[in-house]
Amino acid sequence: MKREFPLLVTALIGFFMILSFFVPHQAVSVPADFLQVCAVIVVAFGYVLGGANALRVNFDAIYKRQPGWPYKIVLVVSLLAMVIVGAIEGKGFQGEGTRFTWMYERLYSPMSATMFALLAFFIASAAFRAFRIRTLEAGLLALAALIVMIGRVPIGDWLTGALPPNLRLSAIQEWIMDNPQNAAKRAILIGAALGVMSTGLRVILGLERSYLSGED
Amino acid sequence: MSFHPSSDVGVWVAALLTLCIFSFLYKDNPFYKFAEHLFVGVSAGYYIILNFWTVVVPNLWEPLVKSFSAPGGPTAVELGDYRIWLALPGVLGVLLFTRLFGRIGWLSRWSLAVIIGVYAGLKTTGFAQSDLVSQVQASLVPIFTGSFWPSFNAVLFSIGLICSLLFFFFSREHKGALGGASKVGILFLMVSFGAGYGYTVMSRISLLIGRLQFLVEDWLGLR
Amino acid sequence: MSLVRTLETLDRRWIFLIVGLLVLIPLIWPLPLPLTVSRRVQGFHDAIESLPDGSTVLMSCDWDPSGKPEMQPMTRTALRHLFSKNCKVVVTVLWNGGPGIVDEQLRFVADEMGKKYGEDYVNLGYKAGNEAVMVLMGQSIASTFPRDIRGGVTADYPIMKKVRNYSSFPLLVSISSGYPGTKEYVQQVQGRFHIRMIAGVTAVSAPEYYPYLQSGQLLGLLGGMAGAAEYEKARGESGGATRGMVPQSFAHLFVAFCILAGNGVQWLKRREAHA
Amino acid sequence: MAGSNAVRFARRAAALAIGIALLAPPALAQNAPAGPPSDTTSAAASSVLAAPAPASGLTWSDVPNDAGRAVDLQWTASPGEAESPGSVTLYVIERALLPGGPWSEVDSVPAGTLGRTDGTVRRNTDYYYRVTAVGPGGRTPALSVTGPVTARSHWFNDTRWSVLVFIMLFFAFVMWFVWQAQSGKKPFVRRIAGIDAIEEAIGRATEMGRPVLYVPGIQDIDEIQTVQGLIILESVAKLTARYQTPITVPVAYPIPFTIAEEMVKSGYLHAGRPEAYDPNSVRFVSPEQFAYVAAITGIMLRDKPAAHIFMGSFFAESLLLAETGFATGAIQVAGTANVHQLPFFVVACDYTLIGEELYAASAYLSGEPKLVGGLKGADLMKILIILLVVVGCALETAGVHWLTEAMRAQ
Repeated sequence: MKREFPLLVTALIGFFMILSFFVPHQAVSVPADFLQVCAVIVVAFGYVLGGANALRVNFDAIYKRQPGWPYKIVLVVSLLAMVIVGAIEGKGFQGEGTRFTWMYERLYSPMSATMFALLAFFIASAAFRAFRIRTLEAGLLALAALIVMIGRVPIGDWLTGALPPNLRLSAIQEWIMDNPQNAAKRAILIGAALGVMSTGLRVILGLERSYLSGED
Repeated sequence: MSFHPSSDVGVWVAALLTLCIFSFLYKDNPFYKFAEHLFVGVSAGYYIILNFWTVVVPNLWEPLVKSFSAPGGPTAVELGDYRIWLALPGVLGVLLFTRLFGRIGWLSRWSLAVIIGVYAGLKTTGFAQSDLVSQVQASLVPIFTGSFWPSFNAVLFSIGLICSLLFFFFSREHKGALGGASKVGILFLMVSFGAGYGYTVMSRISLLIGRLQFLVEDWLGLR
Repeated sequence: MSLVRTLETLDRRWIFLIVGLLVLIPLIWPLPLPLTVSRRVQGFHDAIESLPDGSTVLMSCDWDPSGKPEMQPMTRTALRHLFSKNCKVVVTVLWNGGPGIVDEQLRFVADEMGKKYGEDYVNLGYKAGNEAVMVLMGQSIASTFPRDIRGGVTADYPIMKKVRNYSSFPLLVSISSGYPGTKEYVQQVQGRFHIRMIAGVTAVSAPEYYPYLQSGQLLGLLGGMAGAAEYEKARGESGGATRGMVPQSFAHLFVAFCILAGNGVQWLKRREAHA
Repeated sequence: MAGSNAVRFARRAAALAIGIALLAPPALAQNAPAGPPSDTTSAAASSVLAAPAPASGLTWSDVPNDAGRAVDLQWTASPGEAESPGSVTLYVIERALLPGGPWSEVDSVPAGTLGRTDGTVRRNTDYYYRVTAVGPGGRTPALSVTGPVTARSHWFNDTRWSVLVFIMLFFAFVMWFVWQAQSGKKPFVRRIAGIDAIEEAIGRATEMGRPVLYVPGIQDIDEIQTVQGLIILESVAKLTARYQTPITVPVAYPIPFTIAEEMVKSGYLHAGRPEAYDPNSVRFVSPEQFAYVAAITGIMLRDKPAAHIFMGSFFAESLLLAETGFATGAIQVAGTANVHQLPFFVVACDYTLIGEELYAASAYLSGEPKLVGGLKGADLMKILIILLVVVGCALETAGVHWLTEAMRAQ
């Protein structure tokens, strides 16, 4: 009972949502609208749960003195600080000049940006150390990468300034993007769409059991 | 070339945290670990508060409470104003928290059932319309349009599309004509991966430019 | 130790140093470089330019600080462009980390052009639910976003008087750096509610949207910092993106050099092994 | 088909409008110009400008394919617009429940626009509309009232036929193959080269007596690629068990962690060596992207596995894994459907499963009916799409557009 009934509910809701795409009648569109409102609310609770779970996991790690537990204290303290400040601020917590906005602008924002800026360095070292042109395919990939990379920045046209406009690197790059790249990307889009649709079908037939596994 | 560092303590905090994370480039060190755990903690706390104040309160709590005093009472439901019915997602949301306690964790399956059902339906129809039907429909283009270049591009596009699709064909061994077509298809795919590589390099580099612009202009005030 | 050996075991931190310098130096001593406006950026510009003045536009800013260098210039230039035609802008943010930084751009441009909150622009802030929120907005925006980012009631703002759902907007501007973003708006909104749509995206996700340009689902596209710089040029402005193009150029040249050099070293090594 | 009944509607509505106009009492036409209150100075000016001529010919049609909440209104411009430009600044659309009833303003459009959709109607209720021309000289309502206007709810959105056909066709193909696979007659799925590359990598690791590193992707179980990565893990575990090569599987989320353990255990079971299963070969690391990568690169540098296999969903960290792995000289095989990460795997790994090949590998190795069915159904759809493209392009070149129009989805 614990597994069959949720699967049936998922299948019915999935089928109903697909139906609501084709049937504008209010008998179908109003319940579908309500289901989406439910999804919005439950997903929001999901994020709150994610935060609470992080709190529990790290409390556990600190309690058991797992390796690197002092850093986990930093994590827990900063999490609680953010929650307490946000709770005190109330509905206007994202207004200009509130303490919550200060923590967002001065802690969350710079670190989130810098975390990904590291990749700029790694991409250069990977280009030097791990970019092997051994086959025709890898050669074509490298050629397209070089044309697009240089053609997309102003220095590309500066280098090929002498050529007529539609032979310059930026024009070639645009032709590559609009034609060969586009054809292959469309084939990938179609393939991916069929993949998502077959997952959708498995949900409707109640064959998609992945979210049930793990606990019984 | 004037040099006047910012006086705002917030900018200093942001700059020092930025340098802590950049220190990972030299080698993994306590400063980086501190910044990383601070980041994970702050973002987890931020997600809790954001989703509570911007979704749980305005979309669930307020309409539910208001529905008792609103004209027509809590059961006067109509499109967009679901009043007492909002108790259902509220209960489902709370049921999610049973996952924190192993034994009764299975109750959260009801909430997951709703989410997976809704998104399976939305994604299936969304992908079917815009990534399947519209893409195929847009590929039906006249091959010979009089002038040379558009016709050449149209022919190239159709060949590329058909061969790339055949590359992802698994019901027959890739021999003979099918083998040839899939070899052509992989060439088109490689060009699109090359373009993807070039664009990804641009994205990553601009992230670094943004951070160094912050350090140079906002923090150190080098102008 | 032969040159090949040293190059092959080069410590990658030297490469990190070169990348850092190549980006830092042009920031301190900028160098003007010619910019040409590409067709897709012109499509984005013309779609806004062809709007009747004073119309109300939906702008969904689905990005967060991790996309700031590419997204901030696009958001600001598009806002300036819309405000210069004194269009009214309704902003939504479907990314968790986005509301704060998007509100910062809105306040920055609105103060610069003297626009009033609630009349000329409104920021409806964040809502969880990705595709579900997009489809709900097709039914009613005020019931999907009951409160705006400042906690006020959405329906009370003068700008929201004539806004009910997507049919109230002549154009949807999607500035996004991933999921949920432009792709989901094309799938759930552009096809379903047939609204005209343009997009500004990060460079890494730009190739994904070229099939939508060819099929006409998207009327224009800004791709990465280069797209933002070209849009600034098309508007006759020179903001953060244009300043960033010089270091971008040098860094790209260096990465291209790394690819060729890396393979050169391998080729030399193979030749040395055979010799 | 949709176009023709809308036209019939419009013709019948127009006839009705004219009928009402004849009956409507003339008094309607001269109601006092309730123009915007103007102060004394402009009062002198407005008396010079004549009140604008009324708009006319207001017709309506029920907006198709909706739940009966919108009506399209069209009218012909007030002659004033052409003769004395500027005399008409905007048109105000007014609505009432009775032909002469209290009028309420629904919407106003600038002069020059001749159509508007009223999206605030309730379904199956009769409304009466009129358009009022407004200008500096005051307001002049139309001579005729149009109605009764009723919006109906529709049971099927007939612009989405093509999407329905594609979905039904694809679902039928998939279910047919799933049924075929379940009833024993296993449909043919070709063995993709990626699987040979995986076996070769494990063989090489065995020769060198070094462990195998298997990374099932960074996402949770709700991502289909993670499920496929774990299915391939089971086959890899069978090989490593048979060759007695140690395997290390770092995992990012709790649920995939428990499944990965089951997969590796069943691998050793199948190889008939359940006792050789090492419990800490499968390790739970952390869902945080960079912490997960740091742990994996640590394993690469410390344990020096000879084969790295990345199968599942990867994001920006694919670059870091592929580069560090490349530097250790290990043989690397990767597979993901995240297209933006494929370039980095293709250039740095010895072999890469591209997009759907990951799907095909897990279907081939597991023989799972629902996976094989999905794959074969997609293959059949691709053949259908290729035929459509060929026929469609030929028709378009010949100037015939009905196929393109038939497929257009609103």
